[in-house]
Amino acid sequence: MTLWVLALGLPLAVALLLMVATLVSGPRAGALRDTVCRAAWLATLPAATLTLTGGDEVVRLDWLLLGVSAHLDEVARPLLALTVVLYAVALAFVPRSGARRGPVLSGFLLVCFAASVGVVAAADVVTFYLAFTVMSFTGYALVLHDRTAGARRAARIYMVMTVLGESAVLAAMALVTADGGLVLADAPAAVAASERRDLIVALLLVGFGVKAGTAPLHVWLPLAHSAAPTPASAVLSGVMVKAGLVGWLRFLPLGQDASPGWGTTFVLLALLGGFLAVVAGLLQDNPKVILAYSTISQMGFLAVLVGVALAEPGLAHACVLAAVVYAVHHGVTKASLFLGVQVWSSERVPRWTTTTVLAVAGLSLAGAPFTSGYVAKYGAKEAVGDATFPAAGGAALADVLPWFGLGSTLLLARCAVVLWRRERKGEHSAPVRDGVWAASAVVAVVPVAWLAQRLDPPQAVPGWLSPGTLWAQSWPVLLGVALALAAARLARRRELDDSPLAHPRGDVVPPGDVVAVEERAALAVGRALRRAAARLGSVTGRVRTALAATPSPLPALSAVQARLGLWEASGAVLLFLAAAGLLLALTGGSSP
Amino acid sequence: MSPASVLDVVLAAAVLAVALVAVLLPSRRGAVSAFLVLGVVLAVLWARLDAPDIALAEAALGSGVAGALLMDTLTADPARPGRRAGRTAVVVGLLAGAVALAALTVVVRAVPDEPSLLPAAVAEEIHGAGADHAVTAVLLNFRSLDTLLEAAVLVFAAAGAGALVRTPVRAPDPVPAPVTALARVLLPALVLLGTWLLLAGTSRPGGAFQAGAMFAGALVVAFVAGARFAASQGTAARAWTVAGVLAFVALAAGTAMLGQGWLVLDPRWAGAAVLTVETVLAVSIGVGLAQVFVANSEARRVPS
Amino acid sequence: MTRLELLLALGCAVLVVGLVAHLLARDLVRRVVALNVASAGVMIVLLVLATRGTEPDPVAQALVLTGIVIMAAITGLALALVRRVEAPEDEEAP
Amino acid sequence: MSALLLPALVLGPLAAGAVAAVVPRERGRVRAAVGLTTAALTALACAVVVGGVATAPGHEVRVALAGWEPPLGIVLRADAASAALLVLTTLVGVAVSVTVAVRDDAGGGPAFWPLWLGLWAALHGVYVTQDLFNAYVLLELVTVGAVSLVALGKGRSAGPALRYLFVAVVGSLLFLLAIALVYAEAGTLDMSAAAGRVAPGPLLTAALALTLVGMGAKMALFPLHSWLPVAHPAAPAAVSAVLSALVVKAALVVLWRFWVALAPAAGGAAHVLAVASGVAGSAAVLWGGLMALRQRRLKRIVAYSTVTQVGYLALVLPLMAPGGEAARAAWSGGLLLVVAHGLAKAAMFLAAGVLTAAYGSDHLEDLRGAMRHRPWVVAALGVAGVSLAGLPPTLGFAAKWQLLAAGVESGQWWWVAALLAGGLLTVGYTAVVLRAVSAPADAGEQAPEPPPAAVPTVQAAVPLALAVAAVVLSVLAGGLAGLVADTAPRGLA
Repeated sequence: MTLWVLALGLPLAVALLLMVATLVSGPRAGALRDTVCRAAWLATLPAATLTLTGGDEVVRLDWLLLGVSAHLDEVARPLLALTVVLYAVALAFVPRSGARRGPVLSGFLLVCFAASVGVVAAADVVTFYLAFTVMSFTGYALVLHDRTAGARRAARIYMVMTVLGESAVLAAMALVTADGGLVLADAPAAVAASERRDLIVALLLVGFGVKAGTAPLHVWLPLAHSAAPTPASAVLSGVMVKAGLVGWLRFLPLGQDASPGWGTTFVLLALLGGFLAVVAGLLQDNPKVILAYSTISQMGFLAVLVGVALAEPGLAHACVLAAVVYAVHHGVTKASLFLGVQVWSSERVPRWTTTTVLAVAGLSLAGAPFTSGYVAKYGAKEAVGDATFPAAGGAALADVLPWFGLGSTLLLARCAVVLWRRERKGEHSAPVRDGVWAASAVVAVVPVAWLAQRLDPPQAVPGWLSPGTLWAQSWPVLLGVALALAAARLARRRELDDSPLAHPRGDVVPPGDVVAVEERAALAVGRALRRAAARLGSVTGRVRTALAATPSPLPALSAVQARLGLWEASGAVLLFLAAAGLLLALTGGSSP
Repeated sequence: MSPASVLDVVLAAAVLAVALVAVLLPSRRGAVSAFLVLGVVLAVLWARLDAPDIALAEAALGSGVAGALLMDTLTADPARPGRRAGRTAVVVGLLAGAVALAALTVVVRAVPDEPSLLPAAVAEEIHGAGADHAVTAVLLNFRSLDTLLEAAVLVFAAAGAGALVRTPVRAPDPVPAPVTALARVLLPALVLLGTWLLLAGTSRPGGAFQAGAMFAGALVVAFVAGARFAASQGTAARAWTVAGVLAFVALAAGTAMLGQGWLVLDPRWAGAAVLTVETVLAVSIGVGLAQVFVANSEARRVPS
Repeated sequence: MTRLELLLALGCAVLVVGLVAHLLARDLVRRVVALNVASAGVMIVLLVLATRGTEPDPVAQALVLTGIVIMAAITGLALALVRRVEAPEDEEAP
Repeated sequence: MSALLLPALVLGPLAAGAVAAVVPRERGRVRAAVGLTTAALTALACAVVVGGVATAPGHEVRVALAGWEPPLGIVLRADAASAALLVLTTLVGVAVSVTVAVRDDAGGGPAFWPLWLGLWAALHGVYVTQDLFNAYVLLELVTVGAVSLVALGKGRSAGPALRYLFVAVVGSLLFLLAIALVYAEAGTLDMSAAAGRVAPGPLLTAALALTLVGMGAKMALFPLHSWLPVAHPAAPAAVSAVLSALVVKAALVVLWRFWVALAPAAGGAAHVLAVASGVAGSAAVLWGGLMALRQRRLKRIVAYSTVTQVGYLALVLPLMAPGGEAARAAWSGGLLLVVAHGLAKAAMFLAAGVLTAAYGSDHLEDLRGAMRHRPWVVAALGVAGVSLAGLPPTLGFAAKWQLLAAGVESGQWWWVAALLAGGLLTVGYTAVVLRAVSAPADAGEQAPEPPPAAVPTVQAAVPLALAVAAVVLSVLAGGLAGLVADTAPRGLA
């Protein structure tokens, strides 16, 4: 109990301290700010202790909010560990990230950390939603942090998507609660038994799909991840997108009864996003955008596991555990890569060290032997078993999954090319922190393998020296490297110098791909509305001038309001309503 | 209940006709004059309905003070031709009004023709209530909170109207001699009438509100005649305005302190308490209404 | 038609006439007059209700008395506002 | 003790208001001193009464005034719902009093004090009265106070004030007719006594319809809302806060009490009217939200947001209709929402007042750079907006959650959709405001960032305190909701 209060309270208290210190001016407040900012990562220690030693029982606080409860189960504990490690490292990276107003960034990261802990550890619907929403909206502050034009646009799009997703999640939560799923442990069964099962699943797909970057709801992700300061990008990609996965695992009727239709839908969207993201990502020239597209692709991989669990109740448990292991692997690796961009671009770490670390992390993401990816991908393949796509029978999914590795390899190769060309500024870096960063990238395989074996039932772990497995896991990487080398040779040819495909600058497909189209569409709709209203206005004359003065897509409404606002118009409305009510008294009131 | 007599029908027709005239006349002056006539016709109707208290109050307040206020508005500004109302709205409003009226007329036919619980309860408890006249007993004992709050409405309306005056108040410009002479006759008559209404109120129709209206009338007459004291918006005038409410609250708090409970009047001294509160209230209402009038009178004399 | 029905109908009619005129009129003073007419309508209804027994209902009469005073106060406030609205523009400027 | 103090909640501020009216206008400091003292004493008395309600058996404190029980006399009764409203009124009242005491411009000058204290007294009365006619008188007192306060605003505030007065009086007259109809049938004016003496029929239905329309006009329920976006911004800053946070709720409380007492007896007709209220509420949510998005002035945005929130509150009637668990959730959700909205809206209007005083305008374009120069104030706007949108961890979320639960529980989908859509729109216009105040100075044209005028620190801190209160109170939302739900009406037909 005390540990829980500390785990959540300490980060929030430090965040509050940082915020207040920011509002107060003066040199002493400034010094305090910087000190606290440098030591902010220590605030994650209680949660770390909790991960290692406690949380077995359900903790309940009925008076707090609408009743709060938390519990660490087999899904929560590994993800909590991931959360703690990534936030601690990210917080340690803040002081040298080059981000302005570092203390503010640390403050928001700490709030986000507390909320993330809440998301994975929540034991009831209200707590989950509370934490999920706080995390989402704090994310807005992280994306907006630099306040550049790009950050503003990214934040706006993030906000629109988040609010849409949030509404879907809220509706789903209300339905789940009404159907008796207030406690998360009961939620999947409640959803499975609900009359509104399809509606709930649809809302969950949309609501959490926004967070998990499921196509076509992924548009905010490449923009937000590249706009946010690098430490924030690391947690966005490493932890926050996993909140969508947690939501699915907690609420979808996995392991209850088969929903082949929804399973197929999940898998279809997952594969679509997983592979199209590779294409879109290859055409970018910003390493953070490329890594973001890689995240979309990898989240597709996870969504495949969820889809299979939906379609085949027998495989559900294995798939859930595989998803957890994979989430841990991806979180650590992707965060290392993002932080690597910061180390590479702005810090004075020997180049070969950085290169090695990044290479290992990249190979790990692609699933090369002896990395964490090797373990996670193998486990996922085994968990999927002989499930097919579509669920009625078709291609075996186990044969499809390795192609994700190819996609990852290509994306990372592209990322390496882009990164290699970057200018470097030499700033001092912190050796201890760098050590942790390098270790998390290079030896992530140890905890991931340990986790896979410790789960109940233990996950299948690949034979470390079995030639068959080694080959099965390496060919996508090798093929990817070969393709990348070939492409590099091809691109060096003179006649392709001007080709935007050979030397992409992120303008063929802009970051956020379809969002640009959608934005244009929204603008066009706005213009059309305005034109229509103007045409309406030319009939009555005056409205047009009002429109010219206030550019907004809602002028027609205002005209109605102006009419309604006239004294006798509102008077007539009132009389009309009174008459209607009295008529009701005559007709409906007499029958008892 | 008895069927409607010819007199009832005629009276009803007269009331409706005057009401229609009051709202239909396009000029301000016509509307206000018709409204004053409506007050007279209504007073007759009240008398016919066994409500002499209301008749007195209507005569004094409804058409007296409100009429004076409205007339004063007329002398201030000629009616301004406003924009014409939108035709659609007017048609819809009229139609809806007709429908509402038809429906309402049918609805009220369901009113049961039997007395409510309360007259019997009042008759039972009136001994020791501090007033023999039932209406006064209701106002100052059974439902004294209503009366207190209503006095408060007057106080705050006066304060609100007073806040709109942004220049020092002064008496109106020199008044013609006949007005002063008339005032000299009217003033004592109104004060006497008010005092009588006040004292009579405990046992027969009359009471604080009717008396207060008379006092207000006296003050208005004095103001129009140019008397300085009537134009005052100084501390003394404001103190008199709030005195009724404060006295009432003091009584309430006093009974609460003495352990009887808020506003609980002991039959032994209820009569004295009622008369005292009524007296303060009457003066207070008189000054308060006059304040509203003065505030109104002054609001237009703001130099431009 | 009984007297009760006739006079209740009269009260409703006066109320509706006043309301319609109030809600559709443009001139502010006429609006105030119409509001007073409407209020008189409600008072008629209450007082007619008071005549239902052998003795007049003192409570209903007290309510009407209270209502009339409140209406007078509101009329005073409304007219003060009317004058302010119609005052010359310049002295309203902040 | 709390029974002894209950009438004092009404009569105390009333007498203080009368005393303040006697103090000459030139002695503004004295008036402010009277006001502040009264605020402190009222807060104390409120605390005692609320404590009494919480500990009393059946969560109710009851006083028969003048010693007369119904049907003859008037009863004041404080229940859990009254307690919630008293807490809200105390918080907002003290905040407003402090704001005006620090800078009397915020209240429109020394005339503010008597009117505000009288209004405060009347609000307390509305929360606790059990008598129909008494409620009418109290509503008129509220109207007189509120209208006079609006007229204290700078510029052309008399027109909006007059319009507000007209609408309020029309609403009162309709309500008075409804009272007459109830009295005609039940023979008593006490709400709970009347409840047992009415039968389904045209009289009761007409009374409910008239009350709905009348109170709808007074609380600016769509489509009778047009006076509000004119009147609320015209008032001085502190007055706008009171109007939006509290005065609108007075009519709402009367409507709810009337409905809870009498609608169960009316049968199906009451259900039809409740649905009509829900339809109007849903329309209000969308209309108010869209209009708020369209405004370019901060105070107008906040005013239209009130239209939206009144729409939410109108949804409570249909949500309560099926009775049972849903009615409990709807009742407690509605009351929490009243408190949440009151705190948030008061914070927003007071913050808007500070920004207007600092920048000399409330046009969004003129508020550029406010995020940097007035971070506390902008933080208040942001937190209040989050609470209005019903996002956790705020009281607004707790309220919305209860309403959602009521909607789902009773299978009334359409209202749930309105609740969710309103949340989206609220986030939208809050974001518009925040984007405007966070815009750097050189956004758009080259005009230099306007230098803000100095504003007392206390005044800037008050809105933030109110907004934070909405977050802090949410911590206790579970307990509050339970307390309120325990005394929820048994459900309506």
